[in-house]
Order: sequence, then structure tokens, then C-alpha cells
Amino acid sequence: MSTAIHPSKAGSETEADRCLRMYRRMVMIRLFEENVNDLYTRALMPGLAHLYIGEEAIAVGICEALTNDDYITSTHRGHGHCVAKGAAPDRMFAELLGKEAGYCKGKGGSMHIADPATGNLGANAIVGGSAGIATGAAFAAKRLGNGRVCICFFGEGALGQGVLYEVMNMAALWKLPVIYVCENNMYNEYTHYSETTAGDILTRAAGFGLPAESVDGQDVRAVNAAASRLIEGARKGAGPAFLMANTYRFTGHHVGDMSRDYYRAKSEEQKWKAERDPIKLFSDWLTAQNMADRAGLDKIQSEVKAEMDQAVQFALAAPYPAVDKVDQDIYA
Amino acid sequence: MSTAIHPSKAGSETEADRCLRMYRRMVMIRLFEENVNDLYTRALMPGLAHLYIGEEAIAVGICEALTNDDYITSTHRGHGHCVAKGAAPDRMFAELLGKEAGYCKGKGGSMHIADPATGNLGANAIVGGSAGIATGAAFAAKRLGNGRVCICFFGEGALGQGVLYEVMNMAALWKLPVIYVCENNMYNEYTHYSETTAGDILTRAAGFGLPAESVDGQDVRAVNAAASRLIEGARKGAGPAFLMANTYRFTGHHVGDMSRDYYRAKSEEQKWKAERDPIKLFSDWLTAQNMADRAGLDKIQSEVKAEMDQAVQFALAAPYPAVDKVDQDIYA
Amino acid sequence: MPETAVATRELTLGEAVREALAEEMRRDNRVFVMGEDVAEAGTAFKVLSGLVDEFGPERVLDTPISEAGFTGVAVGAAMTGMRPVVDIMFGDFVGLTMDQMVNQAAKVHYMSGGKWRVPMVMRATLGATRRSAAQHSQSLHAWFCHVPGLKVVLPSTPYDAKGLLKTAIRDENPVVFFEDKMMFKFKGPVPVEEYTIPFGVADVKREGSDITLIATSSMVHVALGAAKLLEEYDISAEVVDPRTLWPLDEKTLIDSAKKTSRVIVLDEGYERYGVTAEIASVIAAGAFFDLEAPVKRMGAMHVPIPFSPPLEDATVPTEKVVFEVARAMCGQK
Amino acid sequence: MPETAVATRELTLGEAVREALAEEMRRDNRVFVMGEDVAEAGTAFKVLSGLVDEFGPERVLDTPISEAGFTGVAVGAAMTGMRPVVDIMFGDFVGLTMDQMVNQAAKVHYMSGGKWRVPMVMRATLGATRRSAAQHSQSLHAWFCHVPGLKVVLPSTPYDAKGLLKTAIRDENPVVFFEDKMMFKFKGPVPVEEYTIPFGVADVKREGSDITLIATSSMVHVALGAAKLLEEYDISAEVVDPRTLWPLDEKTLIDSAKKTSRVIVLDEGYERYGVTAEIASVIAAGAFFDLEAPVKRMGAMHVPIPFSPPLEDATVPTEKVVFEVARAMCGQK
Ligand SMILES: Cc1ncc(C[n+]2csc(CCOP(=O)(O)OP(=O)(O)O)c2C)c(N)n1
Ligand SMILES: Cc1ncc(C[n+]2csc(CCOP(=O)(O)OP(=O)(O)O)c2C)c(N)n1
Ligand SMILES: [Mg+2]
Ligand SMILES: [Mg+2]
Repeated sequence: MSTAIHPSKAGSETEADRCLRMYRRMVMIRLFEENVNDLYTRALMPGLAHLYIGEEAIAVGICEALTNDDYITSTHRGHGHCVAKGAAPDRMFAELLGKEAGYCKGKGGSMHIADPATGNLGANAIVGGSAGIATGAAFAAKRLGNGRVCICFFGEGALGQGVLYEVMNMAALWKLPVIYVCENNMYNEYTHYSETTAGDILTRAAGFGLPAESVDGQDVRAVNAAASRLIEGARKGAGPAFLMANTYRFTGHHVGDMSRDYYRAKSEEQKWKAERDPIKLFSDWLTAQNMADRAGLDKIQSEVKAEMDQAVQFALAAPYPAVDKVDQDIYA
Repeated sequence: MSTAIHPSKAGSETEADRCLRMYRRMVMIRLFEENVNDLYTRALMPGLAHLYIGEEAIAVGICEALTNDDYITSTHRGHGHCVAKGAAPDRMFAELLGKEAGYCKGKGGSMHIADPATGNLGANAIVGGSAGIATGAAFAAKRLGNGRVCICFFGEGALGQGVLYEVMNMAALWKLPVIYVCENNMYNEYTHYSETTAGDILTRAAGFGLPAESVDGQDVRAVNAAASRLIEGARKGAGPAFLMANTYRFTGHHVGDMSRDYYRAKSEEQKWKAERDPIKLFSDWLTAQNMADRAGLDKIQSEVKAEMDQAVQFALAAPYPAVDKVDQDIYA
Repeated sequence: MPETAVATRELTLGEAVREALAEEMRRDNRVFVMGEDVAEAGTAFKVLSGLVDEFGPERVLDTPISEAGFTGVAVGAAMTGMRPVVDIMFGDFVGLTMDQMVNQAAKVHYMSGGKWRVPMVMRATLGATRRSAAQHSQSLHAWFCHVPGLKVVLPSTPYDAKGLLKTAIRDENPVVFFEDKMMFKFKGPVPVEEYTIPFGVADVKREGSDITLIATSSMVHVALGAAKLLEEYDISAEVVDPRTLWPLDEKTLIDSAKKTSRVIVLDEGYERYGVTAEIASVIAAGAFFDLEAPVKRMGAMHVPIPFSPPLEDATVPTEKVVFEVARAMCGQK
Repeated sequence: MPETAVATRELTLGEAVREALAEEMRRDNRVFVMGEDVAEAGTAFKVLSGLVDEFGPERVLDTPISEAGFTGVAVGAAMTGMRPVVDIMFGDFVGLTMDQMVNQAAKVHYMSGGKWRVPMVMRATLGATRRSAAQHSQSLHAWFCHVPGLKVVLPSTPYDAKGLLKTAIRDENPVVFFEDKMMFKFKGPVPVEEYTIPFGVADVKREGSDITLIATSSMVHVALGAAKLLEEYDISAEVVDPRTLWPLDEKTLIDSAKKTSRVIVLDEGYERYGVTAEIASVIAAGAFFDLEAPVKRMGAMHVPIPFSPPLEDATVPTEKVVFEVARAMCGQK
């Protein structure tokens, strides 16, 4: 019915294998984003991009609990979700550079990467814009009885969009297998969420009939544990759920957001980076558990770095789509 | 600053005066609506109308707690709110018949009666369509410091409209003097609200930071007591609140909705009419309290009936607007 | 129209719509209907009455009053294997769905480089003179015509409604299908045999040689009525119905304009910045050297639709007005 | 343009917008701004930087990401004594506000028989080529032009932006004001003295005799660039900017068309069923007997705006393309 992202996953793998796979994914996202920032600063990337640095544990912890056939919908800050769901960095970079070899033939760009092969219904540049799509995918999964689950990723800013409540209500009424994952990094662009969000977020979801809980978004194991529970519940017919992952974006709202002092203190950023870096926290745990040693983790780092360098080279070398492709793919 | 709907109200009136005024208003609404239905069945009214029969205690109990300057926004089922806020039946009937003498010169009709003189921001034919307007009026009242409060009337069906949550969130964030009054008559047109509404309604409002409570919508004194408390709180700066009034519409969704068996049982209707008629309940209480005797109440009935007959005659005799008025009032 | 050979019966436009849905739901169990009061109530206009009895509440689904939400659900369901048909009770409510239809449904296919598809249909109503006032009388189809990625259909007869709706449901793209709420009881012949009507093919509802009346939906019948009146004055009017506004059958419209050299474009949407402007400019360019007179546009008056009957009636083109304008254009006073 | 007598300085379009807001907020304390990140951030485009320092967070108000909700709040606030100016970061998001703008803001005055008024302004952006892809590059102003009760403004210079925005804020009706997000840094002369620009008055940006280029917003500069290129081929192009699309100064447009006998209409919105269609049909009818050639429409290609630079650049009319089309229309190959 549904196959695992990694063949290994199905097999007789150890907990260490699982953890190191998650670690590798987190490093992939981190280095992917650092390369994106580098491409931007070197003026090699058109437009802007919203980096996922600091939030890696959420996408990885959740997608680790999904099968390849399960669905996700993503946001303007979507590179992490995309990588975590199994996309190939080279074709992602190609998309970010508007190249024909990109996942969307260059037509989508950073905010619209989609990939049916990994169940990625697409990133979305409309805040809250994928809530309907995610709920609809869960609707289809239930009707078709294919046992799939859909994860709807969104930032806490999307709590301002009424359509989110409209679809959560329907998901609860119809017991749809969708998990709404609120990545609460505390900022709607340049405004702190406390200035835009009254009441209590979990109570909102509960009011619409969804079991709601929060999790430390910097702890990949905690995220994975919560997600696994909720996803299996949804798969078994328990209906939708709401999971708020508390996190922080380590860099700007987008790559061009350099001077941030007017909306958040440097000290706040430093504290999070120093004490709450999800990759550092996880590597400390892995070594403490003797699941890996420094050398082993460094090896992963350098392997991923090599992979990313290659992927960037591939994307830079790749050709743009021919101009006459512009009016193809408008209608199926 | 703000003046009372009835001069008497300000003065040295007794509790009995207040109660009898509310009783008279409820009778006015009931007879107004019976006349609307009569005009429809006699094919004297263009289009359709949504009757408020059975829900009179809500509009009357709440508007009794308002001053003339306070605002209300209303719905497709708006005649009751309009009368309760102090509108004149003759000009209301004229509007329903599309006559020049109507509150909107005949341009609005049943679903759009508005009247600045009584703070009526207008009925609305878009479900949930007045939530933004009501919240904006409260915003202006706070900014201008005029001490006004706004009541946002809506049916439980409007809980399906996301914009309601968007504006409740802002009202809570900015502590705006607006009370969201959910008239829960249990049906969204022809569908029971349990099929369209997941979770718990009061918890929804609470999740957005609004104090939320429910009240027996058939008991005008209970409605008035709750409303008075919430309205005075809002006036003093306590911010918004959510009040759910449980009620029932005694007739069809609109005047043309005759055979209703397919969506609700006759027995259900009969039970409500027999046991939960807000006017009967109130008259029983009034007589039990010796605030009035049958004769006194009958006298009110016949006075109101005479007023309504006159109002209908006025409207029937009134002329239509001249056709060249059609493109006036598009722009101010 | 069906060839006379074909066996037909009289159906109302509402019945034709219901029959199209029922046939497609039997043919393809991925097809389902969702909207407010569509099940037991069969919609506020009773167009879908009985559908739930045959297909059950899972395929004829009552929704909350959440136009944006259930339109969004339809987009996602369409992407992942279903064929949703969403019901928007009054076309005036499409404003609530514009983000879902325009930023999501219309763009998903293109933005994904052609990978995801959104085979969904939105059924909505248009049309005034129902005494429903400004928020329940608009004809807003021009908004959708302006958006690449969408297809827009406006049937004017039961025959066209059935054939075009079946095509819409089978289309791999989001299609917006507008029905005139005043025409649900309008009767016309519909073949017993199954048929579909391709998009992008205008239909000449009446042949003529002196003037072309290009009309959509409700206005087709106004045009036909005007054509009858003109006949008595020896003016032969051709009535052409584009049937689909996107794709638009420009050739048939231009050919008719070239033939008659005079054109009136009729649409119940607002005249300003609406459908009549697009068609008029297509004709003015395509038949530039053949036109005897400027293309005349006739749409809804630029005013929120008033409730008062005498005022409302003045906002929509009528047979008589079209007749008079056409006569004047043909040089008769 | 301001008479040469007047003392001016160079401002960017963004500075002109901010100055207009600041002046109106000083003049009338009922005027306030609300939108996402408008206060400390001064909007995503930094257009409002500093405004909050002078007027405080009560009058420069950061909102939740609730376009429908805060637009609705603005409607109610406008009805009851305030003068809201709402900020829609990207014009692509107007889809979320259509119900509030069209069913509420545009109709309140009429439906109430002229009793309630909605003096509000919605500022939104338009324009592509920013590499922002399909959901952040649309120019959807045509939707609003189609709706009675609204006024629609598209400034093309800092001078026009300031004068028209001040007029919009003083207008008693809902006004939708579209700014090209690519032009915020575009500089132009703006008088030191206060001034306003009336609605419904087109501006001839360049006089010419051989061909008329009617252009809006960003396209005015494409037209002026093309006019320069045409000059070298002894083709004298007139460039006319309607400035407000509703009300529309039909007379000035038609008079120019009659004078030159050739017209190209340029607008960055989608060409199909958009602004170019309305203006082209107004010209085709109004200058019917004077036109040497069909009115040529040039708008955005009918495609969701692609991200890839070479593709995106192909979707918008450029100086060179306009130049070539104009030359051909004037009989040069
Ligand atoms: C409907 C809509 N409104 C506004 C924007 C502009 N915008 C892009 S990202 C963003 C902030 C989103 O904050 P959040 O949802 O918390 O996500 P984060 O960026 O923090 O990951 C805004 C306002 C948008 N893209 N869509
Ligand atoms: C946005 C919108 N969707 C649908 C409708 C059609 N409609 C009119 S009344 C109604 C039911 C409203 O139910 P509720 O809010 O409970 O009010 P009630 O009629 O019970 O008083 C519906 C669906 C509408 N007017 N507006
Ligand atoms: Mg955030
Ligand atoms: Mg109800």
C-alpha cells in the first residue's frame, strides 16, 4: 500500500540507524539552506528565499514518521519540508535558480516546489494557502481508502487566515487523516506573534474538535514521537489532530532580511543559536548515547557537504528552459 | 454622550415599565413578521424574507440593554433586530415592498435595512458578512472615545465563515467594544448545525481570547441580564465578548420554505411552539408577577396590531421610486 | 442543437444539470458533489433533488457555510484522485473563493511544472431580476475569464447545460460553470442518448444576415426575442452563443461579424470592464474592415443591483431595448 | 505634470506615497493605516518607514495576517467615522478580500439608500519581473474596475502617486489604489507645495501625432521608452495615462485616438478580459470612423507568472516589442 522513504527503513534497522538518518536529514537541510544563502549573497539566485535554519527538527521528525506515499503541504519556508520528504537537492537547487532541470521546470521557484514522487503537494506562497489542499488530500485518502495521511505544515502566522479554521472544522466533522503542524517560530515576518494572536492556540484547535498538543520543535526525537503517535492515529481513523512545534528561525525572514534589531534582539537570536540549535542538541544526545562519535558525525557532515556542493554545481551548470516553454503547462 | 432609545428609559421608570416595553417590542416583531408572511402569501411582496418568529427574545433582550447611539449589525433574518433597535414598522414594510418611502429608498429590501438614526449598520445577505463591519464600528468607537458598543448578530451558520475568527482575534487583541451574539437556532438553512459544526462553540470563542457564555434565547429577561452585563463591561473597556443564545425559528428558513419534514420533524416544531414560545413564556411570567394582567397584555396586542395594520397600509399605498433613481447613490 | 434525427425529450435546465451530474457520477465514482444544502435539500434551487438518494451522503456532501474552505478542500481532493464538483449557491459568493480558485486551483498545474492537476468543477449561479438585491444578483464570471488556468462555461439551454457540464467534469483542469438562477425552470429538448459538447465551440442559435447578436446565458434568450421582433421589420438577426468564454471561439464570432457587418454583444455581467469588452474588442480587431458600425456592448448597468422591482428591471438589457438598438444600428429609426 | 514654475524636488514613488499619507494623517486625525508589518517594519517594501514614529502604533497599526478580516474592519470603521487606509502587501492577496470589498464596501452606500458611506482606501501592489513567481506577481486591478461602487487608481509617477493618493483618502467612497512594486524606487519631481489630482482626468505624458500609446502604471514607462525608439524612425507617439480606471476619462483617450488614428493599449494585467479590453472597445467605438488600424491590446501573457527569469520576462510587454508593433502599425516594416 505505502512504501517507506528509505528501503532500509522497512528492514531490520536499529534505533541508531533511524536516529542517524534523521541526523543526516537535518544536516542536509542546514547545509542546503546555507548554500541558498550563499547563492543569494553571490547574486547567483533570482528573487528571495525563506530559510528553514533552526527549524530542521520539525520537518525531519515529522517526515520520518511518514511513508513515501503520505502527503505533505508546505509553505514559503518550504525547503526543509521538501528535503525531509525525500526530494533531491540538485533538482531543488535547479528549481531555485529557475532552471529546466528543477522540480517544476523552473516555473515554480523557491516557494512552489512540488513533487508527486515523494507525495509533496507543493510549497505555497499564500500564508495558509495550503490548508485547503492538505485537507482535500486527506479527504481523497479517506474516500479512496489508500491509508495515506497528509501533513499540513504552516507557520503561526497562518493562524490569522480564517480558511484554516474552516477546513479544520471540516476535517474534524469528517474525521479526515490530516495533521495540522503549526511551526511556531514566534514571528510573522517582522511582527511578534503575541501582537497578532489572541487567546490560546491549542484551545483554538480544540474548539474545532481537534486533539491539540505542543512539542519542543528543537528536539527531533520529541517531534518524531508525537508525530508518530498522531499519524498512526489518523491512519487508523482517529481523525485530524493539531500539533504546535515551538521553534525559532535562526536567520532573517528571508535572505534579504539582514538588520533585524528593530523587531528582535540580537541576544535573543544568540541565545537560541547557542542553547537551542536542534542539530547540536541532537548530536550531543547521539554521542552521549554512544550511537555515534564525533568522527562519525563529522563524516556525515562532510558527505552531505560534498553532496550539496555537487548539487549546486549541477544547478549552476543546468540550462534555463527555452522561452517557448513559457505557455506550456497552463492547462493539462 | 449617548441617549436612550426611549425617553422614558432614562427617567424614573419601574421594572414593570421596562418589562412591558420589552413585551411590546416582542409582540411588535411577532406581528410584523406575521404581516410579512401574509404579504408574501398574498403575492404583495417581491422576493423572499426570513422570519424571526420564535427568536424575538434575543433581539429585544439585547437591544433593551443598548442606547440609541450604540451600533448593531444584522443578518438576512434581520427584521427583529431592526424593530428592537427602534426602527419604524411603516418604513420597514415600505422597504420590503421596494417603495421609495422605505429605509433604503427601496434599494435594499428585506436583507439590507439600515438606519443611521438608530445605529443600525445594516442587515447583511452574506452569512458572516457583517462581522468585519461590526468589529470596525467597535474599532471606531474606541478610537473616537464615544463610549459606543456594537452588537454583531449572526446565526450559528456563520460559524462556518473564517472571517468571523479573523475579526474576533483582532477584537480581542485590541480590546474592542463588540459583543458577538450567536443566535443558535440549530439550523443552517436546511441542515442541522451538528452536521456543520465540530467541537464546541464556546470553546472556539474562548480560544480567540473572548469571554464566552450561552443563554436561554427564549427567556428575554435572561438574555437582557447577560447582555447588560457584557455590554457595560465592553463600554468600560473590558473588550469583546461572545454570547450564544439558544433558540429556534418557528417557521421556515424563508417564507417560501413550506414543507420542512425532510430536514426537521413537525413534532420538534410543535414542541418548541407549545413549550418555548418566548412571548408566551414572558407573558406568563408578567402575569405571575402581577406586572400585568391578561387584559393589559391583550391591550398591547391590539395596539400593536393596529399599528402594524396601519404600517402595512402605508407601505402598500406608497409609490415605487422613479426609475431614474436607479443610478443614484452608487457613489457618495 | 441536437440534429432532428436524435430522440429527445423536454427537460428543464435544472433537470439537465442534474442528469449530467448523475450520469457522470455513475460513470466515474471519483466524481462527487459538495456544497451547502446539496444533499437532502437538493440545493436552495432544488436542482440536485434526488441525487443523494442514488449516491448517498458521501458523494453528495453537505458542507458548513465555508465557501473558501470547501473550495480549497476540492482543490486538494482533485489533485489526489477525486473529481469534485463544488456548488456555490449564489454566484455572489465567489468573492470568498477567489484566493482558492485563482492562487491555488488555477496555478497548481503550471507552478508544479505540469505535474499536479486540478480536475474540479465549480458550479455557481448568475443573473438578476429575482428580487434578491445587491448581494444575491451578481454575474461575476468575468473575474474568472481574466485568470489563466481556469476555463469558464455559460450554458444557455438545457441541451448545452448537460453536454457542457459533462465535458467540464471530464476536463483535467478547474472549470467554472455558471448557471442562470432564473433559467432553472426553462425547458428545452435534450437527447435521450448520451452526448457531450466540446469547449471552445460557439453555437449559432439563429442564422441571420443583417446583424449579429453575440449573447451569453440568459442574454441568449433576450437576443432571440429581439431577433423575432426585428424579423417583423425585415431585419435578419443572427444570434451566436460562445457557450464557453474561455476557451473562446473567436473565429465563429468574427466570421459572423464579417458576414453581417453589425454586432451587439450581450452579457448579464457588468458592462464596464467585463465580458462584453473582451468580445467587442476581439470583434473590432478581427472584423475591423468589415464593420459598418461600432460594436455595441450591452451588459448590466454599472450599479449594485437594487431590490425595488422597477429599478432592478432597469439594470438588465431587455428584448425591447436590444430590438431598438439593433434597429437603429441597421439604419431604421 | 506640475507647471515648471512650481518648486519641486525628486522623490521616489515610495517616498511620494509616504508623504501623501503623512500629510493626510496630519490634516485629519481620523485617517489611519492598517496592514501587515506596516509599523516598525514600514511594510515589506519599506514604503511606510518612519510613519509609526510620527503617528504612533494606534494610527499605523500592525494586523494579523487576516486580509479579509482587517479589510472588513476597515469597512466598519469607515462607516462610523474613521478614514482607514488598508495595506495589502502583494496585490495577489486581494482574492482574500473580494467579498469584503465587493459585497460590503462597494455596496453599503447604495444598499442603504445613500445613508451609510465607506470612505476607505485599499493600497495594493501590482507588477511582475520581481522573480516572485505566480502568487506574488499578479496585477488584478481589472476585477475591481468591473465593480460599481469602487474607484480604481493606478499612478505611474511619484507626482501622480502623491496627488492621487491624497484625493483617494479624501474621497467619500472606497478607493482601490494600485502601486507597481517595481517602481517604489523610481524617482520623479514632486512639488514642495501641497496639491491633489482629481480623479477621472487622464494625463498626456508625451505629445505625439502618429500613434497613441494608452498605458497604465508600469506600462507608461514602457510606452515612453518605446516612443523614444520610435522617434528615431520619425514616428511621433503620444503617450496617454488614464491614471484612474474608474472613473475613466474616455474623452481624452478618444480625442487622442481621433488625432493619431492608431492606438495601442498597454496594461500589466492579463490581456484577456482585462483593462485593455475595456479601453480598446471604448476607443474602437468612440473613434470608429477615425481609426486607420484595429486598436492593438498589449497586456500580460495569459499564463501564471513563471519564476524562471527568461520565462517571466517573456510575459510582460517590453519597450522593444511595443516599438516593433507600433512601427508595423504605422506601416514601417
Ligand atoms: C495571505 C498572505 N498574506 C501575507 C503574505 C506575506 N507574508 C509572507 S510570509 C509572511 C509571514 C508568515 O509568518 P508565519 O506564518 O509565522 O511563517 P514564518 O515566515 O514565520 O515561517 C507574510 C505575512 C502572504 N504570503 N500571504
Ligand atoms: C456566504 C454565504 N453563503 C451562503 C449563503 C446562503 N444562506 C443564506 S442563509 C443561510 C443559512 C444561515 O444559517 P444561520 O447563519 O444559522 O442563520 P439562520 O438562517 O439560521 O438565522 C445560507 C447558507 C449566504 N447568504 N452567504
Ligand atoms: Mg512564524
Ligand atoms: Mg441557524
